[in-house]
Amino acid sequence: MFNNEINMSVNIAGVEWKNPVTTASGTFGSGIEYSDFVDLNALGAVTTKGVSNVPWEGNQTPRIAETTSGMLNAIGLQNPGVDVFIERDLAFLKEFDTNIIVNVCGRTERDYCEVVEKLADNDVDMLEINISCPNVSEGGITFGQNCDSVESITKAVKKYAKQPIIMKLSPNVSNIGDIARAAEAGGADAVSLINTLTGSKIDIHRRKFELANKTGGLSGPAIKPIAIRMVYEVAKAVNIPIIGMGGIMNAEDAIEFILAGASAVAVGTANFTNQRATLEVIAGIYDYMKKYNVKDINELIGCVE
Amino acid sequence: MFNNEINMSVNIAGVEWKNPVTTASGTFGSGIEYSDFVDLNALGAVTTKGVSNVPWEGNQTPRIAETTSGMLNAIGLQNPGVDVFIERDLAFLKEFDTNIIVNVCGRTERDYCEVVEKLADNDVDMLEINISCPNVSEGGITFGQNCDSVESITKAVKKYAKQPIIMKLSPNVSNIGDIARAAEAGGADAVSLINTLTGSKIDIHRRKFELANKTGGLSGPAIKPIAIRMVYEVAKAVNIPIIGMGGIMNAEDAIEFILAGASAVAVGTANFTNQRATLEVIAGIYDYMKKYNVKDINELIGCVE
Amino acid sequence: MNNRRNVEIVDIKQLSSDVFSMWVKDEEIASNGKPGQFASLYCNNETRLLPRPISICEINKDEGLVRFVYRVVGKGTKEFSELKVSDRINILGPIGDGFNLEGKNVLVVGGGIGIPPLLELSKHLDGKKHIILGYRDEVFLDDEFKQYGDVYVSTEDGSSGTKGNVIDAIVANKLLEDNEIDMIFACGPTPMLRGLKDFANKNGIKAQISLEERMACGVGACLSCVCKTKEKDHHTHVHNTRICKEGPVFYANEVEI
Amino acid sequence: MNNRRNVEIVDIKQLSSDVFSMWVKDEEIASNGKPGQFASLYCNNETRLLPRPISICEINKDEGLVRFVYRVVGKGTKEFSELKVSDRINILGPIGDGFNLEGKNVLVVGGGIGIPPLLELSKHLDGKKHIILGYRDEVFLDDEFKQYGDVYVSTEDGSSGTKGNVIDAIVANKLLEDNEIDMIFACGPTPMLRGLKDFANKNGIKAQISLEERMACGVGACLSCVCKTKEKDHHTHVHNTRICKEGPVFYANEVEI
Ligand SMILES: Cc1cc2nc3c(=O)[nH]c(=O)nc-3n(C[C@H](O)[C@H](O)[C@H](O)COP(=O)(O)OP(=O)(O)OC[C@H]3O[C@@H](n4cnc5c(N)ncnc54)[C@H](O)[C@@H]3O)c2cc1C
Ligand SMILES: Cc1cc2nc3c(=O)[nH]c(=O)nc-3n(C[C@H](O)[C@H](O)[C@H](O)COP(=O)(O)OP(=O)(O)OC[C@H]3O[C@@H](n4cnc5c(N)ncnc54)[C@H](O)[C@@H]3O)c2cc1C
Ligand SMILES: Cc1cc2nc3c(=O)[nH]c(=O)nc-3n(C[C@H](O)[C@H](O)[C@H](O)COP(=O)(O)O)c2cc1C
Ligand SMILES: Cc1cc2nc3c(=O)[nH]c(=O)nc-3n(C[C@H](O)[C@H](O)[C@H](O)COP(=O)(O)O)c2cc1C
Ligand code: FES
Ligand code: FES
Repeated sequence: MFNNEINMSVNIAGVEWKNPVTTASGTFGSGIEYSDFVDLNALGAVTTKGVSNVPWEGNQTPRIAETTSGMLNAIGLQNPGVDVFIERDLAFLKEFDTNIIVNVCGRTERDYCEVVEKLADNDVDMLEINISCPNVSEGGITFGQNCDSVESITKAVKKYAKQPIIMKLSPNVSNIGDIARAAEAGGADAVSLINTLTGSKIDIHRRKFELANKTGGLSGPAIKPIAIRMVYEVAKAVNIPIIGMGGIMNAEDAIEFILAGASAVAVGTANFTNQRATLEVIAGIYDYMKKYNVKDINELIGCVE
Repeated sequence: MFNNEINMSVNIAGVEWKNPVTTASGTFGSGIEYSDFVDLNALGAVTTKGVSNVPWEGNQTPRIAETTSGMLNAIGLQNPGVDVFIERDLAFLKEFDTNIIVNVCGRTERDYCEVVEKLADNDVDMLEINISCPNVSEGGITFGQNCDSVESITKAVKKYAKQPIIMKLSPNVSNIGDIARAAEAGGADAVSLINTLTGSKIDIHRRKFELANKTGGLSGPAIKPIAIRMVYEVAKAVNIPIIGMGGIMNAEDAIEFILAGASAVAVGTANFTNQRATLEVIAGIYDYMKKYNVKDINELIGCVE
Repeated sequence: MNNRRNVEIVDIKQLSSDVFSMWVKDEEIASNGKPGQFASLYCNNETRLLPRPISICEINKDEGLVRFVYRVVGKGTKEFSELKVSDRINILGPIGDGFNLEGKNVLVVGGGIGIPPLLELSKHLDGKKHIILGYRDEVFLDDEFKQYGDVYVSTEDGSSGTKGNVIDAIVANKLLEDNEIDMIFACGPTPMLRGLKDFANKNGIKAQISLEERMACGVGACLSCVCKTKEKDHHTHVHNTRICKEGPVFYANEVEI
Repeated sequence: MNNRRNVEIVDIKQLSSDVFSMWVKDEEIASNGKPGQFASLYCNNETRLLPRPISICEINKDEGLVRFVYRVVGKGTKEFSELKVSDRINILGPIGDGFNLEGKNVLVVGGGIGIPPLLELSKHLDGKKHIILGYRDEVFLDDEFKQYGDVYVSTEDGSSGTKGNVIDAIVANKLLEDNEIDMIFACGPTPMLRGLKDFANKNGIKAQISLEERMACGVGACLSCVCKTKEKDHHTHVHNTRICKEGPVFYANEVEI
């Protein structure tokens, strides 16, 4: 399908991706379930659901609610813990010719470091540190809203990491550029954004919150304009590569992120609507490059005027 | 149409509204244009477009762009200045049996105070101070993202104001509760939220921003979940009344805001899609109260569980 | 399971004031679907991103047709109710793990919109079937069950059959006394399932129940649709199991409801 | 102007590879619409909130019909192109201030999708009409103009009429030399209008031009659709005028384009 004249590969912090498309953490499991629909070898990288040092139960249900052109989730980072993850999920993913990005979560700095340390000598290409989950009472977003804590947690995980570190930023901040600069100062090799925006929904008939957790994270096409703006601001603020996400439903959306300054993109909520969304995004970027005679995807990164 | 057994009137900082519905600033002009479609006497209040001390030219065009279930605007607060406003717009509005809320903008604290002072002895019921416009380089949002500046500008305008002051808050902040507390500490009589979220959109074919201003403010149903969450957080943080807005398209949406803690609501972008949206919201709230046998709208405020 | 596909509606009918029946042409589910499994139905209205899980009500293998019966409870099901013959809809399925076809003398118990999946089930069960259908007021689909077993109806308002709930109907009709029931199959609102779980336990009968939860992915990836479990779940390694993957049907004693 | 209303499509046809013609039943515009005015057309797809401004192309007063001719350039116009007879669409109008019907010997100049509004205009103008229609390549609507005046076509690729733009066609056909032109009416892309404004100035002819800008409210309230003006605008009190209210038609010398 792909013409060799067109280069879609990007280099993210020293890691070569065959194309700039990955999955957004938490929307694709560890790829196992989606491998019925998607040839994982076709993806630039697979980004896994958040993994913690021990198994997490997650939040009460209902954990999701639909909103206009978006959705709220408050899964609460349920996961089987890093040991099961390495044994089962990583073993599965290793069989594919794609990069593996493990999303890491924790309640304390120590938690994060423990996971990072355990993954250090495993077959993992990059680590994405989730300091932006709005759905847990400790950890997550509490690290991500303040420049000092972003810098210090970045430094902390960098001590243990053998893979490049992507800091995943929260959009629930006054100045995303400052936060990105703090991550860069802490030694981040890349940043990814945006995580979800904290939101809520009320059932007016029962007069109750739709989510057991009351609030959740808003994702989907509704938030794309905010994500584009933030990627653009971060691209001006830092020199490390950006993985852009937030509402990407198709190739046009992905290209918008790339033009705004993202070196790669992640497809999230779209997987729920269309299981093959990642593949369609890759094919659509290719078609766009062909149409406009762009020989190298790197020419497009951040070239908006 | 309305049964006397059902009370829809609310008291916002000492001002009695016949119902809890107003217009969101900037989406309804000064009511003149919409008076072809809407009997202004039916509204709880009319909130005007931002008014500054001198005429403002606003931004270059294109000033708007459509997004998925939302829109971006970067009007840049074009307005004829407070003197023309008093002479023409206020003279028009005074003829109606509704409350008049004048939205005030400025580049400096002095600018705001000048407008507030000029309006002090005019027939205006409330003043809404816009410290959250994302589309002007000075003033606007620069005041609204920091607790200290929110408190100090609130104090400053309170010195000149003879009407109750509503501080209009920006959602582009890490902690909206803190900002609301700062407004309350400064002497605000009420707060309104949310103003627009800063966003952007890129035309991938021309590789240019869709807005001349590059970024704009995102409004419409896309942002409602964020607005609901913020109203809920602010309701927990302060004791002054809240005017809620952000994506209200119909009565169900308005009721969600009221249940989250808003004492009144404003209809914005919806006016562009349906000129009579305000009236339909009022009628729909009435129907809801009737259906659930709610005798007084005040019973609904903040009663989500 | 195949990719999401755009299928044609070949028949759509209203069964009660808010319940609709729709037949679509889909070889995939018609060939591979099992009683108790469901499909993800997608809205044509683009503001609604998430699939609506709807159970397989009936399959016509020969003609490659699948039937869904659904109640209008919100915007998505409202949209589905307005579809017309030859309109198209996106679907994914068959999804999940359905009923195990076991038992020689069984109760098939449905409540409200939990009744439709039991129709295909009733076709496939061997042995004696006592079918108990509980409604609030308006009854639907009950006639179609009669060819597969003895049908007992309960209504909350007493307008048809036993006044009360499905357990009241079981008791009133002495179904346990007169039969050696060895399995209960149930689908319906959670309070009903909770009651039946207790009832089954008290009477020492095994029960298979079909659960509901909001779903985002429908394929086991997002962990939105979990239910608490008694033992640690083999997949999640916590006390949570995925309804869309390990369910929607579980043995009553495996799950906390 | 009446409220937004849901009107029926009575005819829809494709005029060229991307231009469509649609007649709708709407007494309001049919009775009160004037050449150069437009309507706000709303999308049925709920993800798109803003109206699409589309000019009145023709009015059939007797039957209460209005015609819109539009080019598919994005998602909204794509949606409109897929509408079928008896489908419905929400519209608001007539909006704005149209052409002033003046001049004894006039040029009516349209470029591309700026051509449609000139059809209703041509019907109403008295005096001699020289109608110049400029296209990139594919021509449309030109035949329908012939009953109202002399039609001259230009195409960028030279496939019909004069090769070049509308000014080339005016020059090539010696329209200024052979006539005492006292007014130019124009609608089309901004570069064309800019060229015509210069051309009109150079030749000392007055011109009315119809402008475009993105619109949110379409009723004069939001100030999204402004155009820079030479003098302070009477309404806005700055050098900006509202295209949806004071326009879309302006005397060329009043506006900065
Ligand atoms: C495995 C399974 C099988 C089902 N089978 C049937 C069936 O055969 N017939 C039928 O009428 N209904 C069935 N349901 C319930 C059906 O999925 C919901 O009624 C439907 O999703 C409501 O959609 P809505 O847009 O009308 O409601 P809304 O309330 O507007 O939906 C908002 C969101 O909540 C979700 N949601 C709302 N109610 C439920 C619910 N009860 N269960 C799961 N998600 C929900 C929707 O999918 C949507 O994402 C089943 C549910 C599950 C989990
Ligand atoms: C007064 C006026 C009269 C017009 N008359 C006609 C006509 O008779 N026939 C015709 O084909 N077109 C006409 N246009 C242009 C037409 O409005 C746009 O082509 C149309 O809005 C594009 O919508 P879309 O969803 O297909 O494009 P998209 O690019 O997807 O639209 C995105 C947004 O930008 C706006 N937009 C995009 N292009 C334009 C434009 N050129 N002018 C104004 N808004 C735009 C849309 O309304 C929408 O809000 C007119 C424009 C104006 C201002
Ligand atoms: C159901 C769900 C679960 C998520 N889980 C995680 C997670 O575990 N770790 C994380 O960093 N982000 C998580 N996210 C955030 C996404 O990775 C992504 O940043 C966000 O959804 C925006 O992208 P989208 O709009 O394309 O979905 C989750 C999002 C959703 C919808
Ligand atoms: C075109 C436009 C112009 C606006 N102008 C102003 C303004 O002058 N002052 C202000 O405080 N808010 C302004 N706003 C913000 C709205 O008042 C409101 O806070 C926001 O749009 C969210 O509500 P909505 O989603 O219902 O539109 C404007 C919004 C729009 C869309
Ligand atoms: S719906 Fe995603 S895991 Fe079940
Ligand atoms: S479109 Fe709102 S003022 Fe013209």
